[in-house]
Amino acid sequence: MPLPWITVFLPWLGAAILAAIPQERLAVRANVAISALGCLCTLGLVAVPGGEQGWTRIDALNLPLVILGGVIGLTTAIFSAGHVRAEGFDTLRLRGYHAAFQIFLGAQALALLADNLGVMWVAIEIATLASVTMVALHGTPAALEAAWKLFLLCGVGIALALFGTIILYLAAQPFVGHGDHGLSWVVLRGLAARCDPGLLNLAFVFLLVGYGTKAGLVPLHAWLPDAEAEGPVAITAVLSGLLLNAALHAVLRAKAIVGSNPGTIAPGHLLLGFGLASVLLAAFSLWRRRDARRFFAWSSIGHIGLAATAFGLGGLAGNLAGLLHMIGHSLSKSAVFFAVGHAAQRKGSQQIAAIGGLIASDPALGWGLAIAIAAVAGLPPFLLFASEFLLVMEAAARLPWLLAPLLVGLVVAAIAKIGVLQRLCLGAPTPDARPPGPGLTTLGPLWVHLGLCLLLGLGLPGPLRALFDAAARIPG
Amino acid sequence: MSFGQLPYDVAHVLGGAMLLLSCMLLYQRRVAAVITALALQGGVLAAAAAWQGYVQGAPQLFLTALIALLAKAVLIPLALRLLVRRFDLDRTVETALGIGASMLAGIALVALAILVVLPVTGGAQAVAREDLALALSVVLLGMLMMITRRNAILQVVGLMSLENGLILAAVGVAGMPLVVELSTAALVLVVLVVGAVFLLMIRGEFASTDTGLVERHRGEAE
Amino acid sequence: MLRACCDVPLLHLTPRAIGSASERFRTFPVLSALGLVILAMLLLAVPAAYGGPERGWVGRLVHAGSLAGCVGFMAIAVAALLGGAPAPLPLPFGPPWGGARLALDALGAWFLLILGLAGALASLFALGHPPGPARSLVPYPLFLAGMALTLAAGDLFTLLLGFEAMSFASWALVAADHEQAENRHAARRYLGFALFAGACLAAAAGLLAAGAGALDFAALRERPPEGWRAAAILALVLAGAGAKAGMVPLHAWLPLAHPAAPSHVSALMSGAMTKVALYVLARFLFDLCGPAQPVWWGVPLLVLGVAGAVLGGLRANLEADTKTLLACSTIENIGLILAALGLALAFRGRDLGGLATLAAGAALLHALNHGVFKTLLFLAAGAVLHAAGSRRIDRLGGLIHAMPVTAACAMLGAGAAAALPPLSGFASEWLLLQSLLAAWKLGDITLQVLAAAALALVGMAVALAAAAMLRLIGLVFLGRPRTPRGAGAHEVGRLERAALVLAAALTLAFGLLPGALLDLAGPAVAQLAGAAPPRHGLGLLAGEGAAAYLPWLVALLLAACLLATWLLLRRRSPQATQRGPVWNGGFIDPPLVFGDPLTQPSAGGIAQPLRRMLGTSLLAAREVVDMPRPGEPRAGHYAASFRDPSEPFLLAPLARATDALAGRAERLRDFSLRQCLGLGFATLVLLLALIAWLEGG
Amino acid sequence: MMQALAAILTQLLHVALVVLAAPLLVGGIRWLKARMLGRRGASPLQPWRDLDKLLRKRPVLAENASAVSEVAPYLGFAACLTALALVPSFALGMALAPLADLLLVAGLLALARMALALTGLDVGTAFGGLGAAREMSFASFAEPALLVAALSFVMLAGSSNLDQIAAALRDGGFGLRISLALAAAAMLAVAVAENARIPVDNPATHLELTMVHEAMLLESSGRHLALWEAQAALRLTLWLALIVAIFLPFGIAPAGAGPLAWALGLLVWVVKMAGLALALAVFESAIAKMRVFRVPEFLGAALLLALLAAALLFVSTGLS
Repeated sequence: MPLPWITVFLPWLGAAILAAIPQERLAVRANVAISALGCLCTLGLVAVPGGEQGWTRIDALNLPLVILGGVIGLTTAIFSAGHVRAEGFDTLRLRGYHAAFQIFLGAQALALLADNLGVMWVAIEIATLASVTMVALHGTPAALEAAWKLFLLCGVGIALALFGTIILYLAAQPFVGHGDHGLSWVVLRGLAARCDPGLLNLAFVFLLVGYGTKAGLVPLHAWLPDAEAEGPVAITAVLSGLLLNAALHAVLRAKAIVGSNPGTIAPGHLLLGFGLASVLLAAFSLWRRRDARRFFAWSSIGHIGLAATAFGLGGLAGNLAGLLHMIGHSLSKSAVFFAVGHAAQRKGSQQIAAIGGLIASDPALGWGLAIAIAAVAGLPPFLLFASEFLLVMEAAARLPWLLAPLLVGLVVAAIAKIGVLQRLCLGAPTPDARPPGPGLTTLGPLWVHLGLCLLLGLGLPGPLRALFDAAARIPG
Repeated sequence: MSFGQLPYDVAHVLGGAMLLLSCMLLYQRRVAAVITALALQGGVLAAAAAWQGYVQGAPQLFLTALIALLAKAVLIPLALRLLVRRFDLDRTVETALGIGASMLAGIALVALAILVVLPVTGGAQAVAREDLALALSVVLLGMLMMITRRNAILQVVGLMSLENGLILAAVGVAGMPLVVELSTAALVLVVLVVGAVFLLMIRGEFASTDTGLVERHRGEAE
Repeated sequence: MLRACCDVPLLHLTPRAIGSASERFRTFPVLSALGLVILAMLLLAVPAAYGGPERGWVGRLVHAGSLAGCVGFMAIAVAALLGGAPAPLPLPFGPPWGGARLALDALGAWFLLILGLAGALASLFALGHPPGPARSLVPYPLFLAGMALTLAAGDLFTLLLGFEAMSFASWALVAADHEQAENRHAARRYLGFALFAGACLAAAAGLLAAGAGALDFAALRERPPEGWRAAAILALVLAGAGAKAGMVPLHAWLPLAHPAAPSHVSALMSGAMTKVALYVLARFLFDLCGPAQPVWWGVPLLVLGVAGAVLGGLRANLEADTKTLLACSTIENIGLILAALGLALAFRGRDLGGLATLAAGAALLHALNHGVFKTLLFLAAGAVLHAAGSRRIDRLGGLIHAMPVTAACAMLGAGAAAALPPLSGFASEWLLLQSLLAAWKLGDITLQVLAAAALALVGMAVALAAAAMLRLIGLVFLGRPRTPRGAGAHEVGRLERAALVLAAALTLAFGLLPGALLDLAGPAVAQLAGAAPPRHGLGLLAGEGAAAYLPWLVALLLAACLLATWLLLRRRSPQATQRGPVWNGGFIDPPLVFGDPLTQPSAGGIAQPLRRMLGTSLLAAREVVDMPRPGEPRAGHYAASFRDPSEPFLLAPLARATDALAGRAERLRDFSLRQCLGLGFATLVLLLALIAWLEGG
Repeated sequence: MMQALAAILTQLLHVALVVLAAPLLVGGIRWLKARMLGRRGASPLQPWRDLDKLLRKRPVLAENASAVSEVAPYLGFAACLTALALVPSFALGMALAPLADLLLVAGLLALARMALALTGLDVGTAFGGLGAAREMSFASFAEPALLVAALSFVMLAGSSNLDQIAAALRDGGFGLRISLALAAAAMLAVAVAENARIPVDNPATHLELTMVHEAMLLESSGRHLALWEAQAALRLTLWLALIVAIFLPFGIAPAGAGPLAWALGLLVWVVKMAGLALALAVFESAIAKMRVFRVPEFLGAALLLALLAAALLFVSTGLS
């Protein structure tokens, strides 16, 4: 079996095992072990020669995202190991939780690796179902509502995406003949120039609205804040860090196909519009948040919007900025969610007002959170600073009018984030509701993510540079 | 296949029937009648899939047809009826947009679907184009139904109708790979939604099936 | 743009960059040394994070290391000023798409010198202080390193990296004492402005780079922007660098943030960080935008600068907190420097090279002088805070008896801030006034009238600064103690005194030899003015055939007069002085041990004339006097307040707009699930209609 | 060589002259005012006598007075003397002429003002603080007026050096320029304010609520008070000499002229100063002191006059 397949099936196998383990200690360890194996697999993909393996294909665009998924999967599993007990699950739910987590990891890897658009669609559906399960796990009215919202909105979304996929095939059908490779991304991209531009336009609209819903682009974002705020604390990190990436990646693949036909209306501009709307709406919505996890969920919308704007601009630099932004967002935002989740468990509430003075009570956590929020706000020397800088450069060069809304969005959002940073981290500490859990399972992932952000932002290793450079050429 | 030939005519008639049924879904005032129309639409879809399987010589489409027939024409409508009877739901349709207005909107959507597909000429066969317009109309009408009905069951009906449109499009495209897998996966989605509604109603999370009323769990203290 | 960077196979670029970097290490020790010093500063933050017991050595290590680093900065800066600019040095790390590089030309070196001076003084002072908590020790060297990196940047990315790192690190310092709500408020506003500044500068950088297709300064200089692009860059840089420098109307953070930080950090923020922002402004507008910009470019700088000078000077007269007062004085001085820069820009646009060198020299010299004397004053305020336990003027007084050295040094610094000859402030303000007096040569009557008005307002600002400094010195060091705590003050420790004396000595020395300093700054002046400046030697020249200022001669004359008077009087009036009780207008002091503070002039009282004369119209100042009727036993009450115009006219509308927009955005959140679905549906239909329309049309 | 000697000689003569003349000028004005009010008045030599008496008295300082009270009188006096040494009186080309910059003179006066205000605040009495605050506030309005007034003649002379200005205006044949007249009026107003004369302040009053200058000196006595009084006299002389040198430069001996020209210059200077003193006395006798918070309006009017003068010059230079 080729390694990409193992990358997908290993977590699913793990899910089956985890679903059968009733003991909490064992399940938690098994979860970490399986995630670690999965992470190793993704790292191993570097050594696999690029190209097609059955219905999977590794190229420069999905490789970094898959590795990112492996790494964040592992760190989230570690974080989860220290925090799942406080969720108060019974055995059934615990088994469901771990199984859904691994299913989700496998599905998002598949969504990234799939060469066949149909497979990709199925993978995203599985990831959606897994995330619905995880969000609903607590069974509280708020959790159920969040899950229901996620389910229905994303269900409709991916149904539309399927329609887009069908139209895409319809456009290519006269040229491909029969066979499974008719939905292959590479084949479609090669054929796109000959396809009917009208059908491609139609397909792109459906794919954009469909996968855009999953990516949380405004105005299709309504499910995101609640879903990210109501599930178990650990899964928010993967929801925000990985699910959105997988969906945006799908949009990019569609854009690459449609964009390679010169007769289509520029798909980049549509993406740009969605991105800009997300950036602006998120920036202003941040100001009224009282719930810490919802706050950062909204910030995720803003970040995905920025990445979409960058990809919408397109070109090498634009795509590079978008890719870096996705990666930076995943790393730093999940770091924030680790710290916020830990603090929320400890304080017994995820209201911003209930969490305060973390620096005074726990300097390592408080400073880690402060720096992570600063990184999310785009302060140096982290990766998001570099990607936002590159985005602004590119916007100024290509569409100078874009600078005005972009700057408003960036500054307004950043100021709101600083306000929350100070309320969470500074001042006198608020009382703890329960004794703090094991700090290392929070601090380890938190600081590792920050370190990675720093490393990628300023000291990107040479091979990775080449990889990103190649990746930036793919979406066109 | 070209215009005027039997395969085209039959496919066209079946597609048209589906669109008609979609309009009926919008038009009906009683929940039971809506469910019946949905079952009918499922049946027509199964017929369309089977016809395409025959025309294209693709045996896997018969499988699709069978699944559609079983699930959409029989099982799910039955389940919905059970739900309505079990919870003694209000039998009349609660709308957010009047029936007349939603019919008008429906017509506008069909016009839009035709308008969008119209410029698609180069290379694509006329059949596929017509089919696409019909399927697109069904999809849009299904979505319209989802947003203009307050009743959760009717929203599920809308989603199913939407999904019927998808499958119609999928089976209409000659040589579409993975068509069975995809249609099954889409079906799984719908079934799960139905199941979720079922579960939620049993748990009493929906005080009423009006989804407008369950929106108050914001998780953010006011 | 950047396509050029991306097109290079990046994989191969990095090792080569490292290789060439190590080559350059041997050939250009100046930049390599600078890079190493910055690196060492960054590394200092690691031991500073040690939070265990017995932390005294950590503080000493950090501050001693910072001191050494700042001395290194000075040495490097002087070497670069004397030895010419070294070739840019590629760094072994950088952003994901290319390399970063260090460069140090005369302009950067001059500001590095300022940074080194202020940093060394502040570090020396802090060395004598008990170390603060780790949260102020860690960011301190990072703050210094960020500023140095900004000054030593060779491309726009590195510049912004350093700039924002500097903001972030100093935010941590402002928030160091975050248990107090007002400090958190100050920190939040501070970082908000810093983020705004960074965003504006990034946009300006983008517009600059868009024309040139590259980020390094050398390439940018070759393709200066034109037309609307240039105007947009001017506006963005003014907003960005101005917000960080404390330019009116973006100064609202400064009087809050500077006092909130520990005193040696306040000194650094006022003395060095605002200068770094001015450096960025000069770098963009003078250097990278090229010499071909029109005359009117100077006007916004001049207008905003002068407005800031008057506003800052006036506010300094009304504030009741020593460090806030000094922060407002910083606004005033930044305004003066900006006005000088604006004049230089206008002169350069009119091809008046000689006058441009005059104005640019005024700006650079004043930046240096302010960097030193404001550091001195903030350190003195810190010493007072440490010794007498308060920053509020109304809780201090009479400290000259307990803290003679601090008082003497503060008086020298205040004298320089008040532009008294022969101290340093006078020399640079003399240059500024000379260039304003010559501004009529710009020709255009509008500009001439503007310059005449600017002249008047600068004169007013200088006099206001003198009044503010008098108020500071007179109320803090003179008079009688106003509280028991203030009466129990003591002189600060040896190292702190050393820092103060050193700063005072520098203030005096810079005042006496401004010509030599200006000659040292010659290459930087030439870079700004686009013309070679004359050599000044021992004095200052206002140009061919114009006036000259010879401070050492003035000092000599003054000393001679003093000596002569003293000798004469010693013979004519030999009697020793006698001490007697104070005559206080017939008022007898209540029998309190320390006198009653109410019989002394208060901070609000001294401010009263200016508050009434200028404050009511410019700052909406108000006085409320509650006078009991005769026979009524209750105490009278007097309250005065004012409001900075940037609050009601800039910040409040912005806050309202944000809030209104947030409210609008919030309405979307009230959508039910069905409405959310409808939103998605509407989007889909809209897009379909859009493509139908586009394809049909 | 001869020239250098002559320059040094004129400089020394100038210093001696102004030091001697300053108290006389104050006394003279007092005498003139008394005469105009129908009193006999003290002799013009009275200030000299006062100074002599004060020097012989033992100075008393407050218990909590600091070194400032002892040093500031010397500093203020020295600063004023230095400034006065720079303003040409009867001859141009004095040894210190290259130093005689108008801005420096203003700076030295500010130094003296600061010394005085610090003395006012040194012991922490209410009146000292009041006087100091008012003095510094007035300066905030006087300085802009002075600078803008200076702009006019700096434009004409091309330099802010007093020696060069006097030379340029004396030789330049600028005639009776309206802008110069306006600038002169502005300078006079500034001079009145800077010297604490009526209508800005009353040098003779000791009514606490209205006084500015005297309020700061309440704690001074003996030689300290003598120094302050002498400083005030020097300052008045300086301002009158400044106005004479700039606006009435005729008759002044040019650089390098011989003793005969000096004598003539001296004569003319004495006449001009006497005339100005007379004008000041008349002015002070004719009007009343104004309220403290009207002073900004008074100086603001001066500033406007000066701006008008400058604007007229802009127009005329623009036309030519």
